[in-house]
Amino acid sequence: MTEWIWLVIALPALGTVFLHFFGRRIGEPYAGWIASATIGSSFVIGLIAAVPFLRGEAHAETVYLFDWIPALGAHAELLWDPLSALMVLVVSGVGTLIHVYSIGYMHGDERFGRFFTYMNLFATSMLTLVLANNFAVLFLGWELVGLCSYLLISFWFTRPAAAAAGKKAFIVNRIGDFGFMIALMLVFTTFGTLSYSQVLENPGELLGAGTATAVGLLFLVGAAGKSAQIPLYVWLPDAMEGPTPVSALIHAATMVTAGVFVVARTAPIYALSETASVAVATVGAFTALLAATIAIAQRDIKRVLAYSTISQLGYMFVGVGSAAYVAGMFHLMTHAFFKALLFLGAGSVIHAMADEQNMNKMGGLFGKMKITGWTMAIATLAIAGIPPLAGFWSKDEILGTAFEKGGFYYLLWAIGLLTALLTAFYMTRMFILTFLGKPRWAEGVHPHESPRTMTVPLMVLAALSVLGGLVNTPFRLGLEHFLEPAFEGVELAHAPEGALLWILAAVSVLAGVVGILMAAALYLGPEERRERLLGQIRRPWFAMENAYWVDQMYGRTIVIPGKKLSIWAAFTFDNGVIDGIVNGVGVLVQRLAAALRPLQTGLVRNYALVLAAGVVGLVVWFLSSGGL
Amino acid sequence: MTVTVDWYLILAAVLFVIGAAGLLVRRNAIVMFMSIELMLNAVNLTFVSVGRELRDLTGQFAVFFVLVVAAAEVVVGLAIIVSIFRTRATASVDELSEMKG
Amino acid sequence: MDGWDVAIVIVKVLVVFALLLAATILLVWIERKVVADMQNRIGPERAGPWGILQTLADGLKLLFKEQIRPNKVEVGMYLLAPVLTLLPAFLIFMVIPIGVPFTVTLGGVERVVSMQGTDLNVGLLYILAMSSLAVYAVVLAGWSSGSKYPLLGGVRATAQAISYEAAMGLALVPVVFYAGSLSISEIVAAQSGTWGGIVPRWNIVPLFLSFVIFFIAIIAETNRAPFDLVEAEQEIVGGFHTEYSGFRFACFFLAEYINMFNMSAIAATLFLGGWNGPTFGLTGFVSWLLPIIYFFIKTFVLIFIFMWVRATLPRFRYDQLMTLGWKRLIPAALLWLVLSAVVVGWRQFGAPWT
Amino acid sequence: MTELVLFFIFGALALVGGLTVVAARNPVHSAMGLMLTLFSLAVFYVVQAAHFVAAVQVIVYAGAVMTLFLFVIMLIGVDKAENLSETIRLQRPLVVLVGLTVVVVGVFVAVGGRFAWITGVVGAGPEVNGTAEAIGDDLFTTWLLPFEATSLLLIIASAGALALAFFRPRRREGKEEGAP
Repeated sequence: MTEWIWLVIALPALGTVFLHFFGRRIGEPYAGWIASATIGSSFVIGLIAAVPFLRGEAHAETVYLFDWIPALGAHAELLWDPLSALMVLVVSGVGTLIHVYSIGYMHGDERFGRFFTYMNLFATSMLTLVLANNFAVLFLGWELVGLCSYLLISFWFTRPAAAAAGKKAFIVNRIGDFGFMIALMLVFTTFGTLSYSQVLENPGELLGAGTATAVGLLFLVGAAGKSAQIPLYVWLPDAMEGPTPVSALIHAATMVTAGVFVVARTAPIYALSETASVAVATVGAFTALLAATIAIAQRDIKRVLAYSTISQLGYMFVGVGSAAYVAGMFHLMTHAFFKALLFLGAGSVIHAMADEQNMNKMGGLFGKMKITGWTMAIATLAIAGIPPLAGFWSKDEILGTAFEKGGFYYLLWAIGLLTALLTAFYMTRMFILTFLGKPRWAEGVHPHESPRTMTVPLMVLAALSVLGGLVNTPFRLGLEHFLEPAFEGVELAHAPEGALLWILAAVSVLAGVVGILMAAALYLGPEERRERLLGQIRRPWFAMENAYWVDQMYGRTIVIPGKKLSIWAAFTFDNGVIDGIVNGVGVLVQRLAAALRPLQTGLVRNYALVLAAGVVGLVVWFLSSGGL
Repeated sequence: MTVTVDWYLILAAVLFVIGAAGLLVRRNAIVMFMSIELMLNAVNLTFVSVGRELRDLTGQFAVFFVLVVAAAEVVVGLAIIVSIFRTRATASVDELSEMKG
Repeated sequence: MDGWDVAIVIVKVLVVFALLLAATILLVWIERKVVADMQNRIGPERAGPWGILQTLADGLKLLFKEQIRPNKVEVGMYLLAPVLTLLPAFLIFMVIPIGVPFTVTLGGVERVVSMQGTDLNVGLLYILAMSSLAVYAVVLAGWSSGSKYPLLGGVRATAQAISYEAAMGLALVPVVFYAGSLSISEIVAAQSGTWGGIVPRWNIVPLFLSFVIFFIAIIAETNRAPFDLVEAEQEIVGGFHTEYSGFRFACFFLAEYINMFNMSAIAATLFLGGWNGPTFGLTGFVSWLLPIIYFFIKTFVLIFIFMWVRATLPRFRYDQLMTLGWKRLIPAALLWLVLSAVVVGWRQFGAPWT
Repeated sequence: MTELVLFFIFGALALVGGLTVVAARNPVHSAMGLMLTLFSLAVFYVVQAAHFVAAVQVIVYAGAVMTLFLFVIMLIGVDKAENLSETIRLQRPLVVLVGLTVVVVGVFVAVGGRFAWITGVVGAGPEVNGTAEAIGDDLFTTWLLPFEATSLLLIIASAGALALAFFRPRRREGKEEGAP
């Protein structure tokens, strides 16, 4: 089966091409079903191909397709190991559910077929990224997901906000890509190849500690761009302008995990540099805290989830930064389940509220939308880290590993714990504001449960959110054994064992419970109390509500000076210096041509004469130099 | 006195020079064309003569192909001349100098 | 090669010359008689028995007439054209075998004398080359006359010659396939014998279409009715020979009939088996004489068809002439060429699947 | 002996023909001069046992090429005598110079024995005989590819000539149709 693994990429690619040409013609809902079928088949193929790993029998295999850029050591070659298998299953599995959901969600959109073209293209790109066997193919997928992100965020491009958000995502991603590219160049100059097998086999031989740190930090820049970490996270909240399934698929479940995946993939390099690893973990921890504090004060349901995503990605960075790659990937997986569920649930709510996203205008929806309500409740508990739901296991493992490492990591552990509390708080707040309390609907809104195509994926994802954590419990480390072959030769950090494990677990559960109770006390209790409390912390609350004005600060310090520089370059430098040079060359050529023009008499006999004289001259020269 | 290959070569050279001179001196496109034919034939003569001297048929194949190419060239060339004449009412190449600098 | 060989060659040339002149005199008379008969007239009858000396009388008259030379003519070419028209006419007959060779002892050496001017290994190409030269005299005559009608006749002759020469050449290629040689004597030899003792092995049997195309093409090549646009009286007066008179006119007249005879002889040689025919087991002098008789019978049958066609069909219009040449004859000739190539190839190399 | 006589007769005719091409004021005379040269060369080919080439020379040049030339000369009516005076400055002297250089170089090469490159293989086999069979044998085996290539060239040339023949210059403003 492994040699057919290219089908995993090829099927969605085929779907893309097909829908590109015929998407509009076959229309709704068949375009959606075709798209779902292609990615669903990818999932099935991935699942069959992953069977040997589940049995613990097989080892990593490469599938050679064709020569691409031999000089870079970059062939069209796929790597099929547990890590890519996990990613393929997550991407295609969650992707399939979101595709199916989109059929209902995008109902009535006039560019229905086009939407699924992009969705399939995204799946193609992401699967290329995770299946790559060298950095060149990885980079190809990396750039393509950026492109898809742009296309899908600004899918409703007639809305200025959506168009701007798409551009922002693209540009911020480019900044990260820049670091990523420099990292690739550094890798290439060091190793002379971009192939995983040669770079990652034993990087210590060629890679000094300094270079390893540099490469690691540069990869971190790229990963931060894609995975929305400090300081490049600003695009993700804006990306909520796209259709909600896009937010679910790209900005929660799959694309943003590319950064985490890359760090995990290049684990042997990070193993060489403590500095780089600590940097990854630190960035992750602070991002987690920052995003969580912002999430607390948001009114827009999708923005809460967006900042929550950033925060959770921060957790994953803490995990992979602490050398707990399995824990990081584990959280990536569980997060994919419950965050996709949250977004889809939010989408369902938005759908029901006639595109209303402000939580202050919701409330009391539980009675109207039973399935959405229940599944959202499960997701909220899962992300809050309540056992035995999925989030508890993975988050706990990350926190445990950080604590075990000690030293500087104690600080990170503390931040993580605080974040866990905040997470529980804002998620509960969101749930209460949306589903409980009195209805605060705008007039003319009649909430209703969503159609079957939307609720079925919700239920499947809810089940996964409940059960997903059980693949890697301290009692049975299933995922760890599964992923082990992918991290051969890398020393993995582990969560503590014995009593400490239970204490830490209890502490984090406690943090979650406290968060939930605080939120419940504040938002289910009398309104005056809430008003009073918020009044006391008005200023910091205002700052959090406005995301600490980071966007404005970026605008002031980077965008506006950049614009000024561009204007100077365009109208002063370019017009004066560059055009001057060009025009000077042009004038020079003109003068020269004017001087030489009389040679061109237009008389063909003249030319013939010169030609003949030239030939005769050559013959004479050859003869006189003894050539003949 | 026997005729050696040199004689034919010198004759061919003279014919070639006559053709080249015609090409350079005459203005009538048709006559220029004929001068080119003359040059081609001069070369053909060298092919046959040297081929005979070297006991090699290849020279005659060269002549054969030159003949075919010359025929093709004449067909197209004369068609062009007729086209030019239809637009310009002249066959003098000196008057076709729009492309001069 | 000794003096006797040279003498034989000279005799051959003289014989050909005499033969063609005599044939012309006869042909003119025959044509007048035949056409007259077809038009329910009597034709010449005063000079000699059945008017047989009429041509001779006409020829003598032309010889003594004044040779007008208009002012505007290009003198050199004007004088050259009549001579030029006769040259290929005489030369072309040099490669036609009119009978079987005979042996004779001269100067103590036994020599085989073929009834053929010379047997070239590129004989057929020679025929094509010479027949293509015939048009020059017409063109030059028309051009050098310095007059409108002759010039039009000359231009028409050029276009007509180019158009029909292609069809003619293509129609001859299958003949080469069947004989496997360009030599005329070998082509004739390849046509000896019969199929099943009854049907003679003449090329006309398998190559009837080629023969028809060839025959039409030679009528056009010789500028005979219905392809005589070159000298169409109603349109361009006398065409290329409008400005010629006297003996110079006689040259053109002579050349036209020689060409007709030549072409008929060629058609008879290439398609009707040449001098081949039943010898009835006879030997000696008769077996030498019979082939010559067969040859002339075939030739005159074809000449009769020439005249028959002339008497029957009206003249073509110019565009009809071109259409017939380029859109009918050449494609048909190409088709037949490919088919006969397949047949010959099949016979020589076996079926393609073996 | 025969060859010597033929060489002088037809060599002289070829030169006369060539000079006629260049010097004649009338294109028809030029064409006739070219014919003369072509025939003389055909005779040389026969003398040098290149029978097939000789026959093809007459058929192609006399039968087709020159007929076309004459046709075009008459079609476009440039049979008036042409003014032969030179209009381009220095053209004639330079042509003479180039021509003389070639002649001088030719004499120099001939006198200096520089044709020596030929003598190495002279007489290394029987005389070649360019019969139709000999030419055909090699033409359809060794030279098959060039042969096919030239056939393609001929087809392209005929197509091109047809395209040019059917081309009509676009009518300009204020000009009568049919005006040259």
